[in-house]
Amino acid sequence: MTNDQLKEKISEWVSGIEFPENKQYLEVLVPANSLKKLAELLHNTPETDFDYLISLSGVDYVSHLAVVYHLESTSHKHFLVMKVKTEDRENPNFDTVNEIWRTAEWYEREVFDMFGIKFNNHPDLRRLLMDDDWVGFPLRKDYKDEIKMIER
Amino acid sequence: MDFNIYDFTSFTKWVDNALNSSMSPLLAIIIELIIIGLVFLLFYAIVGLLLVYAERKVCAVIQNRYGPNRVGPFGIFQTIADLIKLLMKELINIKHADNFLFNLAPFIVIIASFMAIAALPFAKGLQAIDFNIGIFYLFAVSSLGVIGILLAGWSSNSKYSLIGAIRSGAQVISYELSVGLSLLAIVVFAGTMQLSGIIESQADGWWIIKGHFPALVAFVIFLIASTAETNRGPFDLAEAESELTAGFHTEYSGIKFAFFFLAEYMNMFIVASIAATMFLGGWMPFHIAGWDGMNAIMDYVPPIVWFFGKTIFVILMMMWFKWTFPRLRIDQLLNLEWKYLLPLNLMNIVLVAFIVLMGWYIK
Amino acid sequence: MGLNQLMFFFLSGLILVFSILTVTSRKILRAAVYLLTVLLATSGLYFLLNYEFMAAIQITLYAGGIVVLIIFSILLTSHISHKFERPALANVIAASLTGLAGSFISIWSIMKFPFNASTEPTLDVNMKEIGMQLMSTGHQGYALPFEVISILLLAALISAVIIAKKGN
Amino acid sequence: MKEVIQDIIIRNSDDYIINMGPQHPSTHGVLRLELSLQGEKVKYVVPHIGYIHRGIEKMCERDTYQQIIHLTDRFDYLSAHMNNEAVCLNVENALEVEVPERVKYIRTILDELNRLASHQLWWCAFGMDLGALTTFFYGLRDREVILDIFEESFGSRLLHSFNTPGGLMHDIHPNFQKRTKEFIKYFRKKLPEYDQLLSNNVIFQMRTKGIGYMSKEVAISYGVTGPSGRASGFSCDVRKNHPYSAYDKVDFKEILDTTGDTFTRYKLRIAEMWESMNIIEQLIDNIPEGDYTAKMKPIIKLPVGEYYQRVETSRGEMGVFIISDGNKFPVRVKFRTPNFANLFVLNKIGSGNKIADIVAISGSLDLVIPDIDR
Amino acid sequence: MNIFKYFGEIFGAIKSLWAGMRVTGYYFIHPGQIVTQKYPENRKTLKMTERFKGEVIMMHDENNQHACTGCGICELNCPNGSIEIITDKITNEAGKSIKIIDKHIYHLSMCTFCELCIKTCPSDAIGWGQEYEHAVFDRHKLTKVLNHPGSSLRKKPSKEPNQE
Amino acid sequence: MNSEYLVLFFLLGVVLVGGAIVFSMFVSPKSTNFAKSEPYECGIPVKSNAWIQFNVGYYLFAIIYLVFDVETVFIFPWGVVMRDMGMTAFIEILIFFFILVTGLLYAWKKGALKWV
Amino acid sequence: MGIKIKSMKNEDFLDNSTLETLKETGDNFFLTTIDDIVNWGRSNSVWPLTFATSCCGIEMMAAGASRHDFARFGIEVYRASPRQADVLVVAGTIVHKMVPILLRLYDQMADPKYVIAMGACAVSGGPFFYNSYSVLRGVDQVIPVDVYIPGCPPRPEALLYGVMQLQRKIKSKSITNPNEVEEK
Amino acid sequence: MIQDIPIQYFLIVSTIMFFVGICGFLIRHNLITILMSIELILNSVNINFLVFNKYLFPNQLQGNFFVLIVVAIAAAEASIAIALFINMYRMYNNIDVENISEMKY
Ligand code: SF4
Ligand code: SF4
Ligand code: SF4
Repeated sequence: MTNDQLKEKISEWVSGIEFPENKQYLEVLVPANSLKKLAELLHNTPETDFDYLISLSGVDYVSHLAVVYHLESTSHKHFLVMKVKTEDRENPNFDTVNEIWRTAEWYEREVFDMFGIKFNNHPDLRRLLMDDDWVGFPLRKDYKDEIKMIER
Repeated sequence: MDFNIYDFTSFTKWVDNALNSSMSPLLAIIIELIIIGLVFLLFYAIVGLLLVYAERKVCAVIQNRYGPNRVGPFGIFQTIADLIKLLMKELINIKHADNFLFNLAPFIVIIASFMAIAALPFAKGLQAIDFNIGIFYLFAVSSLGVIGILLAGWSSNSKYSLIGAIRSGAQVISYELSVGLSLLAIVVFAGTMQLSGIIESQADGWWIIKGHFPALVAFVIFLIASTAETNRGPFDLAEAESELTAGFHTEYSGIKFAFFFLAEYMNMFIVASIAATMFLGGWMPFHIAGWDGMNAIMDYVPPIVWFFGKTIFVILMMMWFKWTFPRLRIDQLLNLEWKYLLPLNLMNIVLVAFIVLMGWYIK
Repeated sequence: MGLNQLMFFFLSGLILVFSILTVTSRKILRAAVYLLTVLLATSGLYFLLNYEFMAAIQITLYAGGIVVLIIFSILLTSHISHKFERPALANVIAASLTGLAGSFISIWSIMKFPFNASTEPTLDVNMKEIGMQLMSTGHQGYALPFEVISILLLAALISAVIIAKKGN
Repeated sequence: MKEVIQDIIIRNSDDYIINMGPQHPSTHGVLRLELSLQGEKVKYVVPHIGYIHRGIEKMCERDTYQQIIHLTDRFDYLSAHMNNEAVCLNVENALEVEVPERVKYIRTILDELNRLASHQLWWCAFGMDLGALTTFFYGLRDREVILDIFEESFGSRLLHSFNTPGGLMHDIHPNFQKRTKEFIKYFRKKLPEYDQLLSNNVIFQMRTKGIGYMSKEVAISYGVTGPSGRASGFSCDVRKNHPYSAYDKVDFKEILDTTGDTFTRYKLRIAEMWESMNIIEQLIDNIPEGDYTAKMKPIIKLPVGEYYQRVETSRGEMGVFIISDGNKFPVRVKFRTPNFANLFVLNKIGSGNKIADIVAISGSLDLVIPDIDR
Repeated sequence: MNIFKYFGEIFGAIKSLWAGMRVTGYYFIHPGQIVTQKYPENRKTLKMTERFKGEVIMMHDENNQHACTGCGICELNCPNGSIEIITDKITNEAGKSIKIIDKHIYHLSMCTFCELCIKTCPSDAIGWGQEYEHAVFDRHKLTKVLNHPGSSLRKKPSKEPNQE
Repeated sequence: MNSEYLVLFFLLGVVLVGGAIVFSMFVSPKSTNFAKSEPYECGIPVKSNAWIQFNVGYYLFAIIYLVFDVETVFIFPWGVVMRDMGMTAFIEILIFFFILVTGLLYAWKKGALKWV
Repeated sequence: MGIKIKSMKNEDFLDNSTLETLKETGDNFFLTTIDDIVNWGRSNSVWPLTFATSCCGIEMMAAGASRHDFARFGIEVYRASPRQADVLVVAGTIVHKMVPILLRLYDQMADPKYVIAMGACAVSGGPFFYNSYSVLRGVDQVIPVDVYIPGCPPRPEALLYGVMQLQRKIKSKSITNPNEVEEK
Repeated sequence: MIQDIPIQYFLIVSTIMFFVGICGFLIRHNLITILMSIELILNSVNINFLVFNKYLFPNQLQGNFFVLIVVAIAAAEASIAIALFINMYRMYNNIDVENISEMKY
């Protein structure tokens, strides 16, 4: 499917979708509450068939926190970037997609570890890379640690 | 062949007489024992050190490198440096471990190998004890070493060592059978269990030649099984580096660890010399019945050279195995023994018995 | 004192001390190791008696077989920190009284009994002789026991396999 | 509706747990595997990572684009060149810079050489995991030849930081072509030896065949890429699917297999080595003349936007996700590293096997731990 | 089990094992294949390639002069702060007060050999040294001052224009 | 006359190991710290104390081994006299082996030789 | 007075001054014959622990491989268990999560033990000195280090050179006065 | 017969060993220890067999063969016993005599 068809299809499925400008590829901004639904549809519908989650990254845009999903379909070879964001820095949370793409389990743990974004219904949400007793979320822009981090 | 210039019997007799004539019999025998003890102690240490050095060099050459070459000429003092270092290294005692057994384990391992050395025939007359059940005795004491390994693994209170010990227990006892049965093939051929008798029976040809096919099969099985029994080569599951870090001796440090290390090499020496004795004629020179000229020439090579030459040959084979093959998994290891070696061995023995019955071996 | 006596006292000393330790030790693996020492010393006695084949069998089967099996099962069933309870005092007293009385009576009767050592010529026990008698079918032949033992072992093997498999 | 693959680990407090790693010869670094044992059998594997998490992504936020390059060397240090290239390509695409043809050719050759070196190292480490100690020395012996070529051109053996946005640091050394060809000739002779020594060995085959089976669905769902994924039939070769550099100019096969066990993963890497040599041979004589770098400003500022670039490293698909706000420092750099996903599948394909199999399986996934932790 | 398959398996196994043993055996009897270089013995002849990155050095000519102007660009470009430039103010013959380099401090212990400093140096004052034997007992010995004591700025940089 | 040699070799082992360990105890440096006396487990503090969940395979092989060991012991005297006795011995061993192999086959069939 | 290392002159080594001060402060300027023998043994048989965390570990492996052949120095036997190892070659980055494990491994090694910090990361944090929140800046902050080998990664020859430096350091010690067991 | 050593010496040793075995049988609750006591008892019997053979009938081998048979039986007994013990352990997680009453077979 071409990007335009995809666009059509996606806006058919869920409301409140935005398509931000992007030079390289199609990008969708999903409202947090329909993330799970869209993900399931994208994965299960034969025409879209996004079965391969390439990467799942957390981003701190200072104004808001976001999670970016890079998706590809191994059969149709099309590519999609899905994004959710939240303004809530204290207690951000999204739905997990780890039942849809298994690889997401660790990616989500990593995002939780680095940004403090929680994922509902995640089977094993612990810190992944840092020690369990680590304080703070290192990849956030406002993370400071005078002792362990020498800044330049 | 009544006359042999390299017969050590007269020499030992002479020592015996000299001692007996000058003192009381009890004292004489004690002094004799002390002399023998010192000789063997020295022998044991030297063989152990040399073997460790040899293995390093052999594996180095196989792997396209030099191996130790900076300590002394060609690095021959390398193992001595290791020895000094290990002697001067701290002995760690583990909390919650059974210290008595922890310290006992190296004793058992070393004692088992010493007991075996007692019966090895190095040359004519150069044998501490010539049992009339010689080979059976060797078979018996070789089964003792595993107890040391089991104790070491259990008493270190570490998971790795326990798994290593249990593995090696299952492995060693299984392969024990194949070792015994493959030796039995030669016993059937020779009709005796006395080591000197077996060697004498090879005066006109080694059993591996005289016994042709079944002896060859027995030899191969013996090589495989004895490699496994000494926890070496592709069968080093008990100390599998990549799985159990150091296996049953994970917690041992310093000289205690060195003894496990040493025992491995001494056991290798022992099984190699058993193989040399049983299949390759021991100290008996290479003889072909009828070719008197060549036989006479062969006689001029001292038997001790023959013995060590053959032993070294077998040792090289074992090193070659070790540095070529990947390690087996525990279930495959036991499969190999119970489903392949043991049935083959039993068949082989029946074959040997049949051949002996029909007299189809080279006489 | 001759060398023979020296050896005998050394070996029997080992046997006595370690057999007592075997039953009194509260750590099970140590008990097994003490038992091993007893068995090895016994085989030393056999060597002293010049029954070399028996001695080697003692080492192979008892030390290398049964004790290994025992140690093996200990490895699988007990933890290193495990220690036996001290047995009840009454139990100990009763047992040791039995033992003492029994051994006293037996030793007394042994000392009493006039053993007259045989004057017959000693048979040179070599393997040939043992093998001949074991395999021969005639008078003083043990061929039948030889075969029967194989059946006994077959039975042992089958039952052990059945028992072990049943646990699964 | 597709089938949903689930393998949630249920931990039990009285499991017999044994730790493999962080210091363990077969975890190739500081991976820690928590194995729950039943006898020799492994009930489940819990990988613990982060023992070499160095915070590279955070560091990138304070570095210029040129400076990021030298950090990318250091996660998958065995495919340093591909990692560099990923960032460079991303920056070049964002700036819409056209790099000279010569650079593309050289990059492709270097990619493949690096892949060869990496696979050689994997081969010897894998052999060592299975107890064949000599493989370690043969593999490294042949690898040294490649490293010599590298050192002549880049001045360093392992981490070369040779790429820079817009091209290369230097031109290749005049000897480069000659020596590469010599190497190919040499290695074509040595590679069959690998087969004789290890691949055809019965013990090796017994140890690896039928162990650690991974189906295509599992591979896709877990995002297992690279040779490990391709062994399960997951056609994930970025070189083929989204050609970059000079890969569209060469003729090569994407090696695929569907068996998906440990032995297939092994065989596939050996086949990839042959294929890499083919690619190099096609390119090495045709390197066009030209500049070794495009004209770049000394301070690079990416236009505002989000950029994603994928390359194929020797372990799988590597992605670089850069978010720029127009400054000389990026806002966020995320590296999608292949090993991260490849390790996660270990429990799925490893549980139910024996300890020795876990070693074999994790060896066949060819893990580089800093690549996971970044 | 099929008895032929059983023996066939055994035979195949032995053949494959023998193939492996041939390889190792070949090397065992061909010690000429040894590739080891004897490092400390061949120190005299062991030359690194000309691009070898051993350490950053500052090139000095025979008059003990170098080309570093103390501009600090290398310090700026070094990703991990391995370079510190300490400048000094002097008055030159013309009476103008100019900035010259006092100490070009280089932390070998931190350098990652990324070559950015050398690439970006406008006056090509620094380059790669071939030294690779750096091991010391004291970490502070690894901090070096690159400009030799008493050295001065080369007057006229009379060399080809910069590559960059 | 052989037992003293055996005891001698036994003592040699004791002397070698004991001597070396005692010597080493005197000359080697000593230091203690908390972690040193803990068991080693790849650098992770040992936690679980559960006992190993062992496998039937481990001891089943030991048991079968014991049975076969006895048989081996019995065959050795046979091996010595095989040459001299000829046919009788051959037939006896065939019977013996037949029974033995039956046992092995039984264990094989029952899956006792399979590692679970 | 120099310490002899085969095939290399004393003057060719760096940092002789530290070695001299070390000897003087240890008030064992005169080494006895026994010291000589023991040090000969110890210095020629330093068995490393297989401990490699990242890139430098690969160069350590390369140093052990055929081309450079660690084994010539008697460093052949890589021990996987810290009980039997003599030298801990810290090859690679140490992050804060790893520190307790490193400490534990170091503690579990039997005396005498030595530490080589290989690579910029182990010496000072190297490429991750600034801006990284999780990297330990030099292992000498937690365990005593005997020899520092800079480089990123150091060439295998550099590692061999470092090993020779370590041998020199071992040879300058006396058993009657072993250098104090550093507490950390 | 052995020079210098009367037959009684051997018999005393074996007697003491026998009764030590009996004591162990009585005071221990652990089945494996009991098995070990039995081995002690059998062993003392074996000594007697051989000693009698050596001292009283030196030209025959009956004692030897009896020992052979005893050893074989001991091995068979030990293997089955241990199979039982381990099975018990798998069921009840310990191997004390008290549990025997609960055994089903
Ligand atoms: S090479 Fe790189 S790290 Fe080293 S001083 Fe230069 S810029 Fe800094
Ligand atoms: S070395 Fe070059 S860049 Fe650095 S201060 Fe000197 S002139 Fe400037
Ligand atoms: S010093 Fe360099 S090569 Fe070594 S571990 Fe650190 S980053 Fe890697």
